[in-house]
Amino acid sequence: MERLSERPALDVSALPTVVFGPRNPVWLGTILFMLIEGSMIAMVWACYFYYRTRTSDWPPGVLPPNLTWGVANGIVFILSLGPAWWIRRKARAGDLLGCRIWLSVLALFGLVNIILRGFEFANLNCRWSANAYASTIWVLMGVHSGHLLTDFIETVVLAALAFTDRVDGTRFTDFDENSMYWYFVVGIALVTNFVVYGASRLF
Amino acid sequence: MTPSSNPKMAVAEPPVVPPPTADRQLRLQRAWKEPTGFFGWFTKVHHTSIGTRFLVTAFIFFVLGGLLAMLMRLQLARPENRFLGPDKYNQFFTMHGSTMIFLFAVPLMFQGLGIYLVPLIVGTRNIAFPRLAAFSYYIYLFGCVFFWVGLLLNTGADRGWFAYVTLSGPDFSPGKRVDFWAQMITFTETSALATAVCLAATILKHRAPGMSLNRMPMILWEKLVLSFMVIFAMPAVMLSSSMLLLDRTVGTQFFNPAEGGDVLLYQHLFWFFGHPDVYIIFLPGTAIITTLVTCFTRRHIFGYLALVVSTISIGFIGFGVWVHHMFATGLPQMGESFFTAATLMIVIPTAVQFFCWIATIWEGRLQFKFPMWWVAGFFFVFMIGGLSGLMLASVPVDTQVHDTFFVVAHFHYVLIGGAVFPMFGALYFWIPKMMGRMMNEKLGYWNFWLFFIGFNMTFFTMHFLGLRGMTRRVYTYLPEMNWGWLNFVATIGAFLMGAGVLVFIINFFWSRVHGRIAGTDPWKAGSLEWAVPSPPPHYNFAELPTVNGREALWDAEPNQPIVTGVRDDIREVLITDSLDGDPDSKMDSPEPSAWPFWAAIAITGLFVGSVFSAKSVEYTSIPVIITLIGWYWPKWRETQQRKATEVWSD
Amino acid sequence: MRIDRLAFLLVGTALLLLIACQREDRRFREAPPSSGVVNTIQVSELHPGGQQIATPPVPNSYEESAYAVSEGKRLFSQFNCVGCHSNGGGGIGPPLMDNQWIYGGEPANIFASIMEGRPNGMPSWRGRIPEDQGWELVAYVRSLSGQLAKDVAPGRSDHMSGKKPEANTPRETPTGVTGAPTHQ
Amino acid sequence: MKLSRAAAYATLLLLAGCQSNHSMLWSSASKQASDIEWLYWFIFWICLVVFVLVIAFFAGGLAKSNVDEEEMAPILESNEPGDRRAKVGVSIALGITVVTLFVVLALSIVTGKTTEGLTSKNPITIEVTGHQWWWELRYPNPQADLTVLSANEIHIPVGKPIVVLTASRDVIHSFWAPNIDGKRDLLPGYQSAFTFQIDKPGIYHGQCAEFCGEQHAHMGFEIVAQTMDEFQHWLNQQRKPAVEPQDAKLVHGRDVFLTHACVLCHTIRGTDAGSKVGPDLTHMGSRRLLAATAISNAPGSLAGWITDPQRIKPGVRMPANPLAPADLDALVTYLRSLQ
Repeated sequence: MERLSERPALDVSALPTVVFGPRNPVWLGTILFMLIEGSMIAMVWACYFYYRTRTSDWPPGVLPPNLTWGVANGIVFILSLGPAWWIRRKARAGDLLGCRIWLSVLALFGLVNIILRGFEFANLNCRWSANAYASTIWVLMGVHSGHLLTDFIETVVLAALAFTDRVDGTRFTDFDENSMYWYFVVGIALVTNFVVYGASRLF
Repeated sequence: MTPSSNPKMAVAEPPVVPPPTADRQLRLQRAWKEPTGFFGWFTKVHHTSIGTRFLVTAFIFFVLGGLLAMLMRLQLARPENRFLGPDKYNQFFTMHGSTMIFLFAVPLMFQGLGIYLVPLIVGTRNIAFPRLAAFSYYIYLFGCVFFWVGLLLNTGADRGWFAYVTLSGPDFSPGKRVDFWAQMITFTETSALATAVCLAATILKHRAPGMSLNRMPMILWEKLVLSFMVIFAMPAVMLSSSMLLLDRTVGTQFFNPAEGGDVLLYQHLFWFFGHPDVYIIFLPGTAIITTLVTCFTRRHIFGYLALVVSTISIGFIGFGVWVHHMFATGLPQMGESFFTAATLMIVIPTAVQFFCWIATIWEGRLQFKFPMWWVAGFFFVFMIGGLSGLMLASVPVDTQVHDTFFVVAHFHYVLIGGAVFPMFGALYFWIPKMMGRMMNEKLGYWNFWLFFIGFNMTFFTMHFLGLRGMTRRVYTYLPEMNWGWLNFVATIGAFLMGAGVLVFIINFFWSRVHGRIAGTDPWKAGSLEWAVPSPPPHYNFAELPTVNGREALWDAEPNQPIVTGVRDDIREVLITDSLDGDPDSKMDSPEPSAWPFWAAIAITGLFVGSVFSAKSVEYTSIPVIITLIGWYWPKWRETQQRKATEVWSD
Repeated sequence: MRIDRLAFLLVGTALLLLIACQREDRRFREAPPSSGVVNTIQVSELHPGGQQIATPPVPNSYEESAYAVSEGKRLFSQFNCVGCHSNGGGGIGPPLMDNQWIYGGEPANIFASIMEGRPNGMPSWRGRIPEDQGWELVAYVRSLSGQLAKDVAPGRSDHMSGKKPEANTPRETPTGVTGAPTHQ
Repeated sequence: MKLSRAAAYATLLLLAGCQSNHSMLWSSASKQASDIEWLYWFIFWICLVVFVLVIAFFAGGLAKSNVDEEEMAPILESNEPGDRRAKVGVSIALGITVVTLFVVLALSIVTGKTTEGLTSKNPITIEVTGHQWWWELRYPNPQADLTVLSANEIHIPVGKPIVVLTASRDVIHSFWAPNIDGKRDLLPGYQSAFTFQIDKPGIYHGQCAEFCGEQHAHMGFEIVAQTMDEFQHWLNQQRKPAVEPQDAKLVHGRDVFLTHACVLCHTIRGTDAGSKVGPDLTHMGSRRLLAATAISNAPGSLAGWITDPQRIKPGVRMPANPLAPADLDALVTYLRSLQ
């Protein structure tokens, strides 16, 4: 378009540089990553039920995982939605103090989740090498623990960042999207818990 | 909807701007400068550099895979040949298949062309998430090196490109060969997924004002559909290969029939990726054909809407046909009929595309410039492949020719026809843009005819071999079978193809020096990449364009508005609305950085380590975390800069 | 830029070459390792626990080859060694996955035990088991107690999951025998 | 017994002409195969017509092109009538496509049903088990001692439905006899059955069609289709244990077998050799080919196979057996005497 004549112009100098939600490409990127990880773990769920159809006694030869820690972790996950929601609210308002507080709270929740996840692993009632069922629930838990760790670390980093002087508008959008990703982690966690603890008893 | 018709642009009436002044371009040059030199190489983030790297690397592996194929053809040239022997032969055909699919086809057709062309075609200054794009290249490169060094160390995968369990399981594949294969999958799919995110975001958010969805050139539609296909298909194969890896390294029981494991599950997972992957390889071809046909018939493509719809529906149906790779496993009749139907259904959108191209050629004013030869080749070759596919779709016929050389012939006609012929067309079409010089046509003809004749000699004979009962993946065959002479012909053809590719390489290096200067728009084509100098500067567009039709340059009004108000002293890009392409916001495009490289190194450590011991993850994951944090951690200067100028949306 | 890519390839190759890799050879036709030496190996004294005769350490090149070890594993069950030694856990015969080596844990000792047999029931397989298969068995037997490199020892097999895969068994440090063999 | 072999060889000679013809397309020997063959050709002709039409239209378009002009021409204005013509053309072509596809779909489903649904009243049942790299055959019988074990050479009576029960002990194999029927995978952990029937007596070649490792290329089998009484004769013969060797040489050969590596893997019913690792050799002498059809059952090749199998089939499970010439000779004679 480098024609050497004068041209009418479309002036965009007034447009914002800090936008939240769907208007922000990073939001789109986050959604796409959720799709990737979502379809990944959905495949593992599918594998679980595929194996279910291949045998009559379920879980084969072992006890289903103990409920206690799974349920406890599920509850903590649900509660953790609170701080995540507050972070979004504060971030969109550009309230740095609020973000600092709630990011730290969310990080704490994440920590509790991880500790409880440890107990969950200890109470699966099988080694991963016992049989296909065992391998599957270990991988289910493993994949999700991966999500959990990732987003926990991200939250910690963001919280730390929030206490530095490197916070500009983009960071607030990051806080915002981090919470969205946390919602996703919680959602996956609840379904996964249902598969691991529920399906082994119900179906 | 013309740009002036939409509210946001209405403001843009009188102010007329002078043509780009020299100092403006200087400022852009400074802002978008890419570091040079050896260490600079590790920090580049501009899509042209990354795209070029993908193209070059993928082409190198295309050549390597081809060389393996020639060695295999030598082994098969006569019965009971002892040139390679089973062990080497198994490694070679596995490496050949895996290389061509994972290290060549997807990286070149989807990632290379996509990363290079998409930002230019949408009319922006850089790809979305450039550092992620850079990362996707490094991780791909390390995957390639890892895989091929494996072959040099006699650890080349040797269980076929789909490594069926239980043959690929711990019990029947000792050593690390299959683990290398499985981890190579993880490398390349990580890379493909990262690219998919970048491309989808670029197409949906960075389009020039006025480029609404219904004005996107076909190649953008194709890359968009492809990105989503990658996002939904690749996880399946990453999962199946990871399960295989776990079975082999830590003793999980996913595929152990004695412990409730299941060998068919592996095939389901693999082909749920594997078949869409065929379309991931073939759709870029169709988009290239559309582009070339449009340009050389000097008219808008006929049936744009039909083409868009068929591209999308191929994307969907492609996920519903995977079981036709498993007809011989004896699944229930009902299911098989369903998948036959689905497989035949996918013929319809493909046919629509063919008919539209032919219609365009008839109604257009075809100028048979050089790249069109490859389009002709594509028509001829891909038709044959598609029709033999029709035969394979029918269960009874498939149970006969499945896993014979008939199938080998079929998918080489489909993949070489659907990907390699368009690829050469694309290279002859776009290399002038990328390197600023035209390719030599005389050498080009040699390239085409050698490749075309050799190809048909090699693979048409394979139809007969298959019908005469020669199965795939045999390192030799008994003389009584009388397959010798057909195989010999095929071998000769393979070497002609090799010669053809060699001519292309010579042509490339010759044209780099002696080629005619291309200029901005040698083909007088329609899309935006032809509005920037060749090769493009790192800011792509001195003046950000607006768009007034599907072929931006052809449909531009005499005084098509340009975009002003995007800063030229820092790396700022314009974000537009996903549907209508209205200007919506502006954001900074990341500066060059070495962090993607370090992150790729760290993750390579993690992947390679986990091949040898699962425990190693405990410590190899630490550098990954560190590098990723380093990648994310904002620079103080940039932060202050942004703070000073940022505008919050209300 | 191509220069740099070349640099990459070189560095990458160098790195991986450090992992010595005859581990992957599939040597279908070859003379068994140290075939000459074999006959000179003496059977250690017959009464167990007696002090070992210093046997010349015979390198068993098969312990470097994942393929050979997995062949050994296959033979171990096909020749029904499992019958007495089960999967290394021991039964009628002594366990092979612990650190107790009644007749010595050196490859040569084990080879001798297989070929010449031992009192208390271990038959002599000389003439039956070809020498190279004998050495493959030796390599596998040593993998049972984790003597081999992790990337050579076999992974889990496609049977009922009994014990840990050899590749994941912790390495035992072979001692002589403490007291008489427990089996009889 | 001599008679049956004579017959087998006779048929072999008859087929000698088309011995090399392993394709399913030009010598179908069963109803299924010929049904599929018919379907194949039907689709083939459709495809040919389609191909010619499309390429013709494409070429027609190219014909109007102009190669020589250097400069790129200006852009055409859109012309309504032209596009309307194109629209009609494309829609017609599309209509034809859809119809054709439905024909193909219907036909392949019908053929599928006929090939699958072969009814089998009191059929012969054969259990085929895939091993790396040979085929284990069982002709089951309620009385255990009447059950026949064999390898790689499947004898069947013509004109009688044969039910094949497939299984695999190690990796995935695929059972494929091109002249007879489509292939069927042998999946570890799965058992499947399929039925076929051969009408022409003869020897039909078959092979493993799913990549199964180093010697996949040499994992063949033969189907010997005979008349009912030839088959019965063969079956009774196979039921007998191995004949007690008479002259010294044969005795020596047997002793070689029993005192060397052979006995660790092979069975010869009627002797102490009872291991199930390799093929059952009780009636090895009656087989036409050896090593999963890789070599002929002649003294020379047999000796070569015993001493150095890795040369003939690199990677095969059988070890090299360096035997003294006298022993080898005796062993070969003994094995070939096992009719």
